Amino acid sequence: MTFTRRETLALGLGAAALSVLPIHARAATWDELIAEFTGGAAMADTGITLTAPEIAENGNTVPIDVAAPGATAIMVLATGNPTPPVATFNFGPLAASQAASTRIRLAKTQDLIAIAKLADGSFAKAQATVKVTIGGCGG
Amino acid sequence: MKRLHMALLAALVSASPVLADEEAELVINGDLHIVTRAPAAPHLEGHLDEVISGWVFRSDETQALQMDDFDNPGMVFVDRAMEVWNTVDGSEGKSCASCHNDPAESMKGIRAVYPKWVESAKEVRGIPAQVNDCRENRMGAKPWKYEGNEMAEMEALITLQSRGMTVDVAIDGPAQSTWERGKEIYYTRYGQLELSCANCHENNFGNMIRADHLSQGQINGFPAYRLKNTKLNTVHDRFKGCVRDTRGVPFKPGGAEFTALELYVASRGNGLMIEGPSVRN
Amino acid sequence: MASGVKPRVKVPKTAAAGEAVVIKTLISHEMESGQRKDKEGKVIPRSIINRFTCDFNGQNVIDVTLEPAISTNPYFQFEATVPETGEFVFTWHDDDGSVYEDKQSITVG
Amino acid sequence: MRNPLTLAAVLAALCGSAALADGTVAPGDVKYEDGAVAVSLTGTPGDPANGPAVIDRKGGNCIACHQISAVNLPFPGEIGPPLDGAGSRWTEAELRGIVANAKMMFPDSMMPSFYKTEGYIRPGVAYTSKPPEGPLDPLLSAQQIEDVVAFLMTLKD
Repeated sequence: MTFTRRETLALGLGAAALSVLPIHARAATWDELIAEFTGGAAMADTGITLTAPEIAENGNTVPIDVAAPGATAIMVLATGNPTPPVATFNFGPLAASQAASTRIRLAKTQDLIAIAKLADGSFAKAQATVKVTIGGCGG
Repeated sequence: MKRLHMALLAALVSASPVLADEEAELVINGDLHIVTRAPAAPHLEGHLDEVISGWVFRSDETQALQMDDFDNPGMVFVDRAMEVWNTVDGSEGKSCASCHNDPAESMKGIRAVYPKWVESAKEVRGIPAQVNDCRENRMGAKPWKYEGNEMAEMEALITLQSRGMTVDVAIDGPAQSTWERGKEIYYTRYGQLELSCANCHENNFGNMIRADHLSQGQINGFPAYRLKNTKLNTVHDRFKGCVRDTRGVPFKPGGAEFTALELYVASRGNGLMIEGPSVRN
Repeated sequence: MASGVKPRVKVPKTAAAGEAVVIKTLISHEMESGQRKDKEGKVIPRSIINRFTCDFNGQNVIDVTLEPAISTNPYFQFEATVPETGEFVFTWHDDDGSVYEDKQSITVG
Repeated sequence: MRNPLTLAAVLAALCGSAALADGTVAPGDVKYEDGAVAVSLTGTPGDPANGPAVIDRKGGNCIACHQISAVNLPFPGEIGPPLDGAGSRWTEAELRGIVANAKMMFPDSMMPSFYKTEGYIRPGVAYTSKPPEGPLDPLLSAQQIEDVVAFLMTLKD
């Protein structure tokens, strides 16, 4: 089915009561966001993988995969976007793997960062550079 | 594995910005084999030897999006069109389904032969013109805009019923003069940049224009979900964008000129297969 | 942009007890980033899906916070453990307060 | 957007097709000899430092089709020949002619004519899809052409 405004309002009532302001009310820098996520803890460079194309054909739709066995959460940041946050994946008890794929927007060529919060409270970080292409037509 | 393969290739061929695996084979949902390269039709003699689907020119990631109907974002809009298909609209109390039942039966093969000469209308028409004819004259409903989402989505639903069928538009008989007009438009250099379709898509396919990998401009994949604007685009939408990019004034979508050009460009793809809704950059 | 929103979910119909199944979801949504400007140069207000969840028989599989950097028509793929016959519930939370929901049953046999 | 256009229209009307008041050669008055243009379009020497800006997307977008190693722009195109060493292969007059109107030397060239304002089919105002209300501006100004030619002359083998 396709949702219309009227149908979804009813569904949304419960959530509306809980709805909160955006978490990052002000534009935080990517390193501030990391500090907030990790509490300043050191990050291992193993235990997490971030897969992204080396060259993205179109910055509007860049497929990425993250995986960190045993993680409770993975945060993804795009360091070169006007607002760096991309997504945070929280894994529940029925997650069969601590891994997910999605499609993201990248404003320009930049580094992506993924940070996993592992079950023992430690953190791990992975990084990937994605070159975003530039179209030929001037328009 | 696909990713790994890409990384290896990238290391080897660093000169090429976006890597299309030109040997890749398009198999949709693991079982629908699509012909993406075919010998050119006789009318292309002296112009092209082989016709190649636009899918071949896209990056590995973009190619992958079209290989699974769940990964293809265009399919959610086909779902939406299926609801519209079954929804009564207009003064006659009819839906598309009232007359055409299941599109899987009634629309099978349509896209492979369009645009075509419609005897009752005494003109060559694309699918959108036929959809609007139905809406206005049979359903008593308002026609859709040629560039609106409803039209692109309905055309995608109709197109899907011909997916995997070989493009075979007629260029002779009553369609011939329209086809000739389309050919003339194809080779005309429009706009302040003085670019014809042929400049990019006949003479330079395979080359990079900045980071864009130029294709042959085949339209067997339309309507196409474009990463650029993240929606389904009709052929005329695409023509309009290209003419604009020549710093030119496009013809009217749905009008006689773009319909003629659509017939001509479709005929350049005779021998390829219908892929729509495809995924393109 | 809360009208015409349409979710798609791909879940196997059956699984073995304790099996890991691959789930794919996509929902049609503009994901207006709040960064773009209209023709008059005014910023188009942000309007995105900000949260996606998947639960099975009341237990959580994944709970995702989405930011404007998620592409139009948000797509997710992940794996869930299916301990018994039951129902997956998927929710997408819109900035405007709307919640879109889809449910898919799976049989363990 | 309306004002500069109107201004250009007024200027063009005042000046007709003759040389502009400041000594600039109007697009219709450029003299091509075997595709080359011997005389500076402005009488003012080109500034090679402005070359890279003219080559970029917001300028003449040369980089869409040509590789130019000296400008550090990613993803150069490959439609036209690389311009490395252009200053050794061509004279200044030839480069001026090619940039101003490459079709004078190469009739079938895909390259746009950067110093031309007439003879187009369905021209629009930039990328607006709208027909012009008055005369078109050339794709590059006379000084931009002098600047990019001066830059190209610095690209030696």
